[in-house]
Amino acid sequence: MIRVTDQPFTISDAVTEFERHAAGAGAIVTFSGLVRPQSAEGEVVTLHLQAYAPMTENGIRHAVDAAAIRWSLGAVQVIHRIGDMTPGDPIVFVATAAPHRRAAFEAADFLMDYLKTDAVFWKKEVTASGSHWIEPRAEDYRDRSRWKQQEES
Amino acid sequence: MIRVTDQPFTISDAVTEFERHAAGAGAIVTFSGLVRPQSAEGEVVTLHLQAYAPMTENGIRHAVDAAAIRWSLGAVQVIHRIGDMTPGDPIVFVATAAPHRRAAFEAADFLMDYLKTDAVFWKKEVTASGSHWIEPRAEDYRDRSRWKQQEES
Amino acid sequence: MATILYFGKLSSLFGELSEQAPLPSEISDTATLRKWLDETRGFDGALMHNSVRVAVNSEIVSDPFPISNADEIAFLPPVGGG
Amino acid sequence: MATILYFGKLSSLFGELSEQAPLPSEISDTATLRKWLDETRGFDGALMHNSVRVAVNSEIVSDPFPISNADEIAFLPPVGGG
Repeated sequence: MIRVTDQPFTISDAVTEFERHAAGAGAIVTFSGLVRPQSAEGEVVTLHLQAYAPMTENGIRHAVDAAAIRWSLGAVQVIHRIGDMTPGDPIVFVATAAPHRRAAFEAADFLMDYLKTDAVFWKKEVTASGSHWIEPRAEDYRDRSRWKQQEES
Repeated sequence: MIRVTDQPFTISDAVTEFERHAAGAGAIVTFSGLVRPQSAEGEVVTLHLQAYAPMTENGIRHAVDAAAIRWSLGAVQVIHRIGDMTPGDPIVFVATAAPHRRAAFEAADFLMDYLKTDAVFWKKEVTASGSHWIEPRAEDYRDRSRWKQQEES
Repeated sequence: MATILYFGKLSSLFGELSEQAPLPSEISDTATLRKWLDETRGFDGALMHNSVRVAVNSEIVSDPFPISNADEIAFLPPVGGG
Repeated sequence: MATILYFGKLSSLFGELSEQAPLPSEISDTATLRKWLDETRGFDGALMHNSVRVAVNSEIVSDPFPISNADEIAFLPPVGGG
Protein backbone atom coordinates (compact mmCIF):
# COMPACT_ATOMS: atom_id res chain seq x y z
CA MET A 1 0.00 0.00 0.00
CA ILE A 2 2.70 2.40 -1.13
CA ARG A 3 2.02 4.51 -4.18
CA VAL A 4 4.33 7.06 -5.81
CA THR A 5 2.32 8.63 -8.56
CA ASP A 6 2.23 11.53 -11.02
CA GLN A 7 -1.59 11.42 -10.91
CA PRO A 8 -3.42 13.93 -8.68
CA PHE A 9 -5.38 12.42 -5.79
CA THR A 10 -7.89 13.76 -3.26
CA ILE A 11 -7.66 13.25 0.49
CA SER A 12 -11.29 12.08 0.57
CA ASP A 13 -10.64 9.32 -1.97
CA ALA A 14 -7.47 8.28 -0.14
CA VAL A 15 -9.36 8.05 3.17
CA THR A 16 -12.19 6.07 1.60
CA GLU A 17 -9.70 3.63 0.08
CA PHE A 18 -7.84 3.27 3.37
CA GLU A 19 -10.99 2.61 5.41
CA ARG A 20 -11.55 -0.57 3.41
CA HIS A 21 -8.17 -1.88 4.60
CA ALA A 22 -8.62 -0.74 8.19
CA ALA A 23 -11.63 -2.85 9.20
CA GLY A 24 -11.56 -3.77 12.88
CA ALA A 25 -9.13 -1.02 13.93
CA GLY A 26 -10.01 1.16 16.90
CA ALA A 27 -7.97 4.14 15.72
CA ILE A 28 -7.14 5.68 12.36
CA VAL A 29 -4.73 8.59 11.95
CA THR A 30 -4.22 10.33 8.63
CA PHE A 31 -1.70 12.96 7.66
CA SER A 32 -2.09 14.98 4.50
CA GLY A 33 0.59 17.35 3.27
CA LEU A 34 -0.53 20.02 0.82
CA VAL A 35 1.38 22.43 -1.38
CA ARG A 36 1.58 25.69 0.57
CA PRO A 37 0.61 28.89 -1.25
CA GLN A 38 3.54 30.83 0.23
CA SER A 39 7.22 30.06 0.65
CA ALA A 40 10.27 32.01 1.79
CA GLU A 41 10.71 33.02 -1.87
CA GLY A 42 7.18 34.38 -2.30
CA GLU A 43 4.00 33.08 -3.86
CA VAL A 44 4.35 29.51 -5.05
CA VAL A 45 3.38 28.88 -8.67
CA THR A 46 4.42 25.24 -9.01
CA LEU A 47 6.04 22.55 -6.91
CA HIS A 48 7.82 19.87 -8.92
CA LEU A 49 8.89 16.53 -7.43
CA GLN A 50 11.15 13.86 -8.86
CA ALA A 51 11.51 10.28 -7.61
CA TYR A 52 13.91 7.54 -8.63
CA ALA A 53 12.03 4.26 -9.14
CA PRO A 54 12.38 1.75 -7.54
CA MET A 55 14.76 3.34 -5.00
CA THR A 56 12.12 5.78 -3.74
CA GLU A 57 9.47 3.06 -3.24
CA ASN A 58 12.01 0.73 -1.62
CA GLY A 59 13.00 3.41 0.88
CA ILE A 60 9.37 4.07 1.82
CA ARG A 61 8.74 0.32 2.12
CA HIS A 62 11.70 0.05 4.49
CA ALA A 63 10.26 2.85 6.67
CA VAL A 64 6.80 1.22 6.66
CA ASP A 65 8.39 -2.09 7.71
CA ALA A 66 10.28 -0.33 10.50
CA ALA A 67 7.00 1.21 11.73
CA ALA A 68 5.24 -2.17 11.59
CA ILE A 69 7.99 -3.71 13.74
CA ARG A 70 7.88 -0.88 16.25
CA TRP A 71 4.12 -0.43 16.62
CA SER A 72 1.15 -2.76 16.52
CA LEU A 73 -0.51 -1.64 13.29
CA GLY A 74 -3.48 -2.99 11.41
CA ALA A 75 -2.82 -1.20 8.13
CA VAL A 76 -0.59 1.49 6.64
CA GLN A 77 -1.00 3.54 3.49
CA VAL A 78 1.45 5.95 1.88
CA ILE A 79 0.60 7.91 -1.27
CA HIS A 80 3.18 10.36 -2.60
CA ARG A 81 2.86 12.66 -5.57
CA ILE A 82 5.60 13.37 -8.08
CA GLY A 83 5.50 15.71 -11.07
CA ASP A 84 4.00 19.21 -11.13
CA MET A 85 1.66 20.41 -8.39
CA THR A 86 0.04 23.74 -7.56
CA PRO A 87 -0.86 25.26 -4.14
CA GLY A 88 -3.52 23.27 -2.30
CA ASP A 89 -2.72 20.00 -4.12
CA PRO A 90 -2.07 17.01 -1.84
CA ILE A 91 1.61 15.98 -2.00
CA VAL A 92 1.59 13.17 0.54
CA PHE A 93 -0.99 11.09 2.38
CA VAL A 94 -0.05 8.77 5.24
CA ALA A 95 -2.65 6.69 7.07
CA THR A 96 -2.20 4.28 9.95
CA ALA A 97 -4.74 2.02 11.62
CA ALA A 98 -4.12 0.40 14.99
CA PRO A 99 -5.99 -1.10 17.93
CA HIS A 100 -5.08 1.92 20.07
CA ARG A 101 -4.57 5.56 19.23
CA ARG A 102 -1.02 6.04 20.54
CA ALA A 103 0.38 3.52 18.04
CA ALA A 104 -1.58 5.09 15.18
CA PHE A 105 -0.40 8.62 16.07
CA GLU A 106 3.25 7.69 16.60
CA ALA A 107 3.54 5.55 13.47
CA ALA A 108 2.06 8.30 11.26
CA ASP A 109 4.38 10.87 12.85
CA PHE A 110 7.40 8.57 12.37
CA LEU A 111 6.57 7.91 8.71
CA MET A 112 6.15 11.62 7.98
CA ASP A 113 9.51 12.39 9.58
CA TYR A 114 11.08 9.78 7.29
CA LEU A 115 9.28 11.13 4.24
CA LYS A 116 10.31 14.74 4.93
CA THR A 117 14.03 14.04 5.31
CA ASP A 118 15.40 10.72 4.09
CA ALA A 119 12.87 9.80 1.41
CA VAL A 120 14.32 9.81 -2.10
CA PHE A 121 12.65 12.85 -3.63
CA TRP A 122 13.99 16.00 -5.22
CA LYS A 123 11.79 19.05 -4.94
CA LYS A 124 11.81 22.23 -7.02
CA GLU A 125 9.79 25.26 -6.10
CA VAL A 126 8.77 27.75 -8.78
CA THR A 127 7.82 31.26 -7.68
CA ALA A 128 7.37 34.51 -9.59
CA SER A 129 11.05 35.27 -8.89
CA GLY A 130 12.38 32.01 -10.36
CA SER A 131 12.87 28.39 -9.38
CA HIS A 132 15.10 26.62 -6.88
CA TRP A 133 15.69 23.12 -5.51
CA ILE A 134 14.77 22.60 -1.85
CA GLU A 135 16.63 20.74 0.87
CA PRO A 136 15.04 19.58 4.15
CA ARG A 137 14.65 22.22 6.88
CA ALA A 138 16.73 21.96 10.07
CA GLU A 139 13.36 21.41 11.81
CA ASP A 140 12.74 18.29 9.69
CA TYR A 141 16.06 16.76 10.74
CA ARG A 142 15.29 17.57 14.38
CA ASP A 143 11.90 15.88 14.10
CA ARG A 144 13.47 12.82 12.52
CA SER A 145 16.18 12.56 15.21
CA ARG A 146 13.53 12.12 17.93
CA TRP A 147 13.04 8.48 16.94
CA LYS A 148 16.78 7.74 16.90
CA GLN A 149 17.26 9.15 20.40
CA GLN A 150 14.44 6.93 21.63
CA GLU A 151 16.05 3.90 19.99
CA GLU A 152 19.36 4.60 21.71
CA SER A 153 17.96 5.41 25.16
CA MET B 1 -16.78 23.34 14.48
CA ILE B 2 -17.71 21.11 17.37
CA ARG B 3 -20.57 18.67 16.90
CA VAL B 4 -21.95 16.22 19.44
CA THR B 5 -24.53 14.20 17.59
CA ASP B 6 -26.67 11.08 17.76
CA GLN B 7 -26.51 10.84 13.96
CA PRO B 8 -24.05 8.37 12.39
CA PHE B 9 -21.29 9.95 10.28
CA THR B 10 -18.61 8.63 7.94
CA ILE B 11 -14.95 9.50 8.11
CA SER B 12 -14.93 10.32 4.39
CA ASP B 13 -17.72 12.88 4.75
CA ALA B 14 -16.05 14.38 7.82
CA VAL B 15 -12.76 14.74 5.92
CA THR B 16 -14.48 16.27 2.89
CA GLU B 17 -16.25 18.79 5.13
CA PHE B 18 -13.03 19.64 6.96
CA GLU B 19 -11.03 20.18 3.77
CA ARG B 20 -13.32 23.10 2.90
CA HIS B 21 -12.30 24.85 6.14
CA ALA B 22 -8.61 24.02 5.81
CA ALA B 23 -7.79 25.93 2.62
CA GLY B 24 -4.22 27.21 2.59
CA ALA B 25 -2.93 24.81 5.29
CA GLY B 26 0.22 22.83 4.62
CA ALA B 27 -0.68 19.97 6.94
CA ILE B 28 -3.89 18.21 7.92
CA VAL B 29 -4.04 15.52 10.61
CA THR B 30 -7.18 13.53 11.28
CA PHE B 31 -7.92 11.06 14.03
CA SER B 32 -10.87 8.70 13.83
CA GLY B 33 -11.88 6.52 16.73
CA LEU B 34 -14.05 3.53 15.87
CA VAL B 35 -16.03 1.10 18.01
CA ARG B 36 -13.79 -1.93 18.53
CA PRO B 37 -15.28 -5.35 17.88
CA GLN B 38 -13.65 -6.84 20.99
CA SER B 39 -13.35 -5.67 24.57
CA ALA B 40 -12.06 -7.19 27.81
CA GLU B 41 -15.60 -8.51 28.34
CA GLY B 42 -15.87 -10.24 24.95
CA GLU B 43 -17.50 -9.41 21.65
CA VAL B 44 -19.04 -5.95 21.66
CA VAL B 45 -22.69 -5.78 20.62
CA THR B 46 -23.39 -2.10 21.30
CA LEU B 47 -21.59 0.92 22.66
CA HIS B 48 -23.85 3.57 24.16
CA LEU B 49 -22.69 7.11 24.90
CA GLN B 50 -24.40 9.85 26.89
CA ALA B 51 -23.50 13.54 26.89
CA TYR B 52 -24.80 16.40 29.00
CA ALA B 53 -25.59 19.41 26.80
CA PRO B 54 -24.25 22.08 26.92
CA MET B 55 -21.60 20.98 29.45
CA THR B 56 -20.08 18.42 27.05
CA GLU B 57 -19.80 20.89 24.16
CA ASN B 58 -18.44 23.61 26.47
CA GLY B 59 -15.71 21.29 27.72
CA ILE B 60 -14.68 20.39 24.17
CA ARG B 61 -14.72 24.04 23.19
CA HIS B 62 -12.43 24.84 26.11
CA ALA B 63 -9.97 22.14 24.95
CA VAL B 64 -10.10 23.42 21.35
CA ASP B 65 -9.39 26.95 22.61
CA ALA B 66 -6.46 25.67 24.68
CA ALA B 67 -5.06 23.94 21.56
CA ALA B 68 -5.50 27.10 19.48
CA ILE B 69 -3.54 29.11 22.06
CA ARG B 70 -0.77 26.54 22.24
CA TRP B 71 -0.32 25.76 18.53
CA SER B 72 -0.62 27.77 15.35
CA LEU B 73 -3.71 26.19 13.80
CA GLY B 74 -5.69 27.05 10.69
CA ALA B 75 -8.79 25.02 11.53
CA VAL B 76 -10.03 22.45 14.03
CA GLN B 77 -12.98 20.07 13.80
CA VAL B 78 -14.37 17.76 16.47
CA ILE B 79 -17.31 15.44 15.82
CA HIS B 80 -18.42 13.13 18.63
CA ARG B 81 -21.16 10.55 18.51
CA ILE B 82 -23.62 9.87 21.31
CA GLY B 83 -26.37 7.23 21.41
CA ASP B 84 -26.07 3.62 20.28
CA MET B 85 -23.20 2.46 18.07
CA THR B 86 -22.03 -0.91 16.79
CA PRO B 87 -18.49 -2.17 16.06
CA GLY B 88 -16.82 -0.29 13.20
CA ASP B 89 -18.93 2.85 13.68
CA PRO B 90 -16.96 6.10 14.05
CA ILE B 91 -17.26 7.46 17.61
CA VAL B 92 -15.01 10.48 17.31
CA PHE B 93 -13.36 12.48 14.55
CA VAL B 94 -10.75 15.14 15.26
CA ALA B 95 -9.10 17.13 12.48
CA THR B 96 -6.46 19.83 12.70
CA ALA B 97 -4.99 22.00 9.96
CA ALA B 98 -1.80 23.98 10.41
CA PRO B 99 0.99 25.57 8.40
CA HIS B 100 3.42 22.86 9.60
CA ARG B 101 2.91 19.23 10.46
CA ARG B 102 4.24 19.21 14.04
CA ALA B 103 1.51 21.62 15.19
CA ALA B 104 -1.18 19.60 13.39
CA PHE B 105 0.02 16.29 14.91
CA GLU B 106 0.44 17.61 18.45
CA ALA B 107 -2.87 19.46 18.53
CA ALA B 108 -4.81 16.39 17.33
CA ASP B 109 -3.00 14.22 19.87
CA PHE B 110 -3.74 16.73 22.67
CA LEU B 111 -7.44 16.96 21.78
CA MET B 112 -7.80 13.18 21.71
CA ASP B 113 -6.17 12.88 25.13
CA TYR B 114 -8.72 15.39 26.45
CA LEU B 115 -11.61 13.59 24.78
CA LYS B 116 -10.58 10.18 26.15
CA THR B 117 -10.30 11.27 29.79
CA ASP B 118 -11.86 14.58 30.83
CA ALA B 119 -14.58 14.99 28.22
CA VAL B 120 -18.08 14.80 29.65
CA PHE B 121 -19.31 11.48 28.29
CA TRP B 122 -20.63 8.35 29.93
CA LYS B 123 -20.03 5.14 28.04
CA LYS B 124 -21.78 1.79 28.38
CA GLU B 125 -20.56 -1.32 26.65
CA VAL B 126 -22.97 -4.15 25.88
CA THR B 127 -21.52 -7.61 25.27
CA ALA B 128 -23.11 -11.07 25.16
CA SER B 129 -22.37 -11.37 28.91
CA GLY B 130 -24.15 -8.15 29.88
CA SER B 131 -23.55 -4.42 30.02
CA HIS B 132 -21.26 -2.20 32.07
CA TRP B 133 -20.25 1.44 32.34
CA ILE B 134 -16.66 2.21 31.35
CA GLU B 135 -14.13 4.50 33.03
CA PRO B 136 -10.95 5.80 31.32
CA ARG B 137 -7.99 3.40 31.21
CA ALA B 138 -4.86 4.17 33.25
CA GLU B 139 -3.15 4.54 29.85
CA ASP B 140 -5.53 7.37 28.91
CA TYR B 141 -4.68 9.31 32.07
CA ARG B 142 -0.96 8.77 31.40
CA ASP B 143 -1.35 10.10 27.85
CA ARG B 144 -3.23 13.13 29.14
CA SER B 145 -0.62 13.89 31.81
CA ARG B 146 2.09 14.33 29.13
CA TRP B 147 0.75 17.80 28.30
CA LYS B 148 0.58 18.89 31.93
CA GLN B 149 4.19 17.90 32.57
CA GLN B 150 5.22 20.00 29.57
CA GLU B 151 3.25 22.96 30.86
CA GLU B 152 4.99 22.78 34.25
CA SER B 153 8.53 22.20 32.95
CA MET C 1 -41.44 20.90 39.13
CA ALA C 2 -37.69 20.43 39.10
CA THR C 3 -35.98 18.49 36.35
CA ILE C 4 -33.62 15.83 37.67
CA LEU C 5 -31.05 14.22 35.32
CA TYR C 6 -29.20 10.97 36.00
CA PHE C 7 -26.12 10.08 33.91
CA GLY C 8 -24.03 6.97 33.42
CA LYS C 9 -24.68 4.11 35.78
CA LEU C 10 -27.18 6.27 37.69
CA SER C 11 -29.40 6.26 34.58
CA SER C 12 -29.20 2.45 34.53
CA LEU C 13 -30.13 2.24 38.23
CA PHE C 14 -33.02 4.69 37.86
CA GLY C 15 -34.13 3.20 34.53
CA GLU C 16 -34.52 6.62 32.91
CA LEU C 17 -32.29 9.57 32.04
CA SER C 18 -34.51 12.10 33.80
CA GLU C 19 -37.60 12.81 35.79
CA GLN C 20 -39.81 15.80 36.51
CA ALA C 21 -40.46 16.00 40.23
CA PRO C 22 -42.15 18.53 42.55
CA LEU C 23 -39.68 19.15 45.36
CA PRO C 24 -41.06 18.52 48.86
CA SER C 25 -40.99 21.70 50.94
CA GLU C 26 -38.21 20.40 53.20
CA ILE C 27 -35.87 19.87 50.17
CA SER C 28 -34.18 23.23 49.60
CA ASP C 29 -30.59 22.34 48.69
CA THR C 30 -28.63 19.71 46.76
CA ALA C 31 -27.52 17.82 49.88
CA THR C 32 -31.05 17.16 51.13
CA LEU C 33 -32.22 16.45 47.56
CA ARG C 34 -29.47 13.90 47.06
CA LYS C 35 -30.35 12.06 50.26
CA TRP C 36 -34.09 12.13 49.53
CA LEU C 37 -33.67 10.81 45.95
CA ASP C 38 -31.19 8.15 47.08
CA GLU C 39 -33.74 6.81 49.59
CA THR C 40 -36.92 7.17 47.54
CA ARG C 41 -35.63 6.09 44.08
CA GLY C 42 -33.91 2.88 45.14
CA PHE C 43 -30.36 4.12 44.51
CA ASP C 44 -29.40 2.41 47.75
CA GLY C 45 -26.39 4.65 48.43
CA ALA C 46 -25.20 5.03 44.80
CA LEU C 47 -26.26 8.69 44.73
CA MET C 48 -24.43 9.39 48.01
CA HIS C 49 -21.01 8.36 46.67
CA ASN C 50 -18.34 11.07 46.87
CA SER C 51 -17.52 10.64 43.19
CA VAL C 52 -21.07 11.67 42.12
CA ARG C 53 -20.99 15.39 41.41
CA VAL C 54 -24.03 17.59 41.13
CA ALA C 55 -24.79 20.39 38.68
CA VAL C 56 -27.55 22.99 38.97
CA ASN C 57 -28.61 24.55 35.66
CA SER C 58 -25.48 23.15 33.96
CA GLU C 59 -23.00 24.48 36.52
CA ILE C 60 -21.14 22.12 38.82
CA VAL C 61 -21.84 23.10 42.43
CA SER C 62 -20.80 21.91 45.89
CA ASP C 63 -23.30 20.46 48.33
CA PRO C 64 -25.28 22.07 49.85
CA PHE C 65 -26.35 24.42 47.04
CA PRO C 66 -29.79 26.07 47.14
CA ILE C 67 -32.37 24.76 44.67
CA SER C 68 -35.98 25.44 43.80
CA ASN C 69 -38.70 23.91 41.66
CA ALA C 70 -37.59 25.83 38.55
CA ASP C 71 -34.12 24.27 38.47
CA GLU C 72 -32.50 21.52 36.42
CA ILE C 73 -30.39 19.36 38.74
CA ALA C 74 -28.00 16.77 37.27
CA PHE C 75 -26.19 13.96 39.05
CA LEU C 76 -22.89 13.12 37.34
CA PRO C 77 -20.84 10.01 38.12
CA PRO C 78 -17.17 10.03 36.95
CA VAL C 79 -17.01 10.62 33.19
CA GLY C 80 -15.95 7.70 31.01
CA GLY C 81 -14.27 9.62 28.22
CA GLY C 82 -15.31 9.51 24.59
CA MET D 1 24.69 2.58 -24.79
CA ALA D 2 24.55 3.38 -21.07
CA THR D 3 21.56 5.18 -19.54
CA ILE D 4 22.58 8.16 -17.44
CA LEU D 5 20.06 9.76 -15.04
CA TYR D 6 20.38 13.21 -13.50
CA PHE D 7 18.18 14.16 -10.54
CA GLY D 8 17.37 17.39 -8.74
CA LYS D 9 19.44 20.40 -9.65
CA LEU D 10 21.59 18.22 -11.93
CA SER D 11 18.53 17.72 -14.15
CA SER D 12 18.11 21.50 -14.31
CA LEU D 13 21.78 21.99 -15.23
CA PHE D 14 21.68 19.27 -17.89
CA GLY D 15 18.23 20.33 -19.15
CA GLU D 16 16.96 16.74 -19.22
CA LEU D 17 16.37 13.93 -16.72
CA SER D 18 18.39 11.40 -18.70
CA GLU D 19 20.49 10.60 -21.72
CA GLN D 20 21.53 7.50 -23.62
CA ALA D 21 25.28 7.62 -24.25
CA PRO D 22 27.84 5.19 -25.68
CA LEU D 23 30.66 5.09 -23.12
CA PRO D 24 34.11 5.94 -24.56
CA SER D 25 36.49 2.98 -24.18
CA GLU D 26 38.57 4.79 -21.52
CA ILE D 27 35.48 5.20 -19.27
CA SER D 28 35.22 1.97 -17.26
CA ASP D 29 34.16 3.10 -13.80
CA THR D 30 31.96 5.68 -12.07
CA ALA D 31 34.86 7.97 -11.13
CA THR D 32 36.10 8.45 -14.70
CA LEU D 33 32.47 8.68 -15.96
CA ARG D 34 31.68 11.39 -13.45
CA LYS D 35 34.71 13.46 -14.49
CA TRP D 36 34.02 12.96 -18.22
CA LEU D 37 30.34 13.96 -17.92
CA ASP D 38 31.16 16.93 -15.71
CA GLU D 39 33.56 18.29 -18.36
CA THR D 40 31.59 17.45 -21.52
CA ARG D 41 28.02 18.26 -20.35
CA GLY D 42 28.72 21.71 -18.93
CA PHE D 43 28.19 20.75 -15.28
CA ASP D 44 31.22 22.86 -14.48
CA GLY D 45 32.08 20.98 -11.26
CA ALA D 46 28.52 20.36 -10.06
CA LEU D 47 28.82 16.62 -10.76
CA MET D 48 32.14 16.42 -8.87
CA HIS D 49 30.64 17.63 -5.58
CA ASN D 50 31.07 15.20 -2.64
CA SER D 51 27.35 15.34 -1.89
CA VAL D 52 26.44 13.89 -5.31
CA ARG D 53 26.09 10.14 -4.89
CA VAL D 54 26.08 7.66 -7.72
CA ALA D 55 23.93 4.55 -8.22
CA VAL D 56 24.51 1.75 -10.72
CA ASN D 57 21.39 -0.21 -11.65
CA SER D 58 19.53 1.29 -8.68
CA GLU D 59 22.17 0.45 -6.08
CA ILE D 60 24.18 3.21 -4.42
CA VAL D 61 27.91 2.52 -5.02
CA SER D 62 31.21 4.14 -4.09
CA ASP D 63 33.55 5.61 -6.71
CA PRO D 64 35.23 3.96 -8.52
CA PHE D 65 32.66 1.27 -9.36
CA PRO D 66 33.01 -0.69 -12.65
CA ILE D 67 30.43 0.14 -15.34
CA SER D 68 29.68 -0.97 -18.88
CA ASN D 69 27.42 0.12 -21.73
CA ALA D 70 24.53 -2.03 -20.47
CA ASP D 71 24.23 -0.15 -17.15
CA GLU D 72 21.92 2.51 -15.81
CA ILE D 73 23.97 5.07 -13.89
CA ALA D 74 22.20 7.71 -11.77
CA PHE D 75 23.67 10.85 -10.19
CA LEU D 76 21.86 11.80 -7.01
CA PRO D 77 22.29 15.16 -5.26
CA PRO D 78 21.10 15.36 -1.63
CA VAL D 79 17.43 14.42 -1.42
CA GLY D 80 14.95 17.19 -0.65
CA GLY D 81 12.35 15.17 1.21
CA GLY D 82 8.75 14.83 0.16
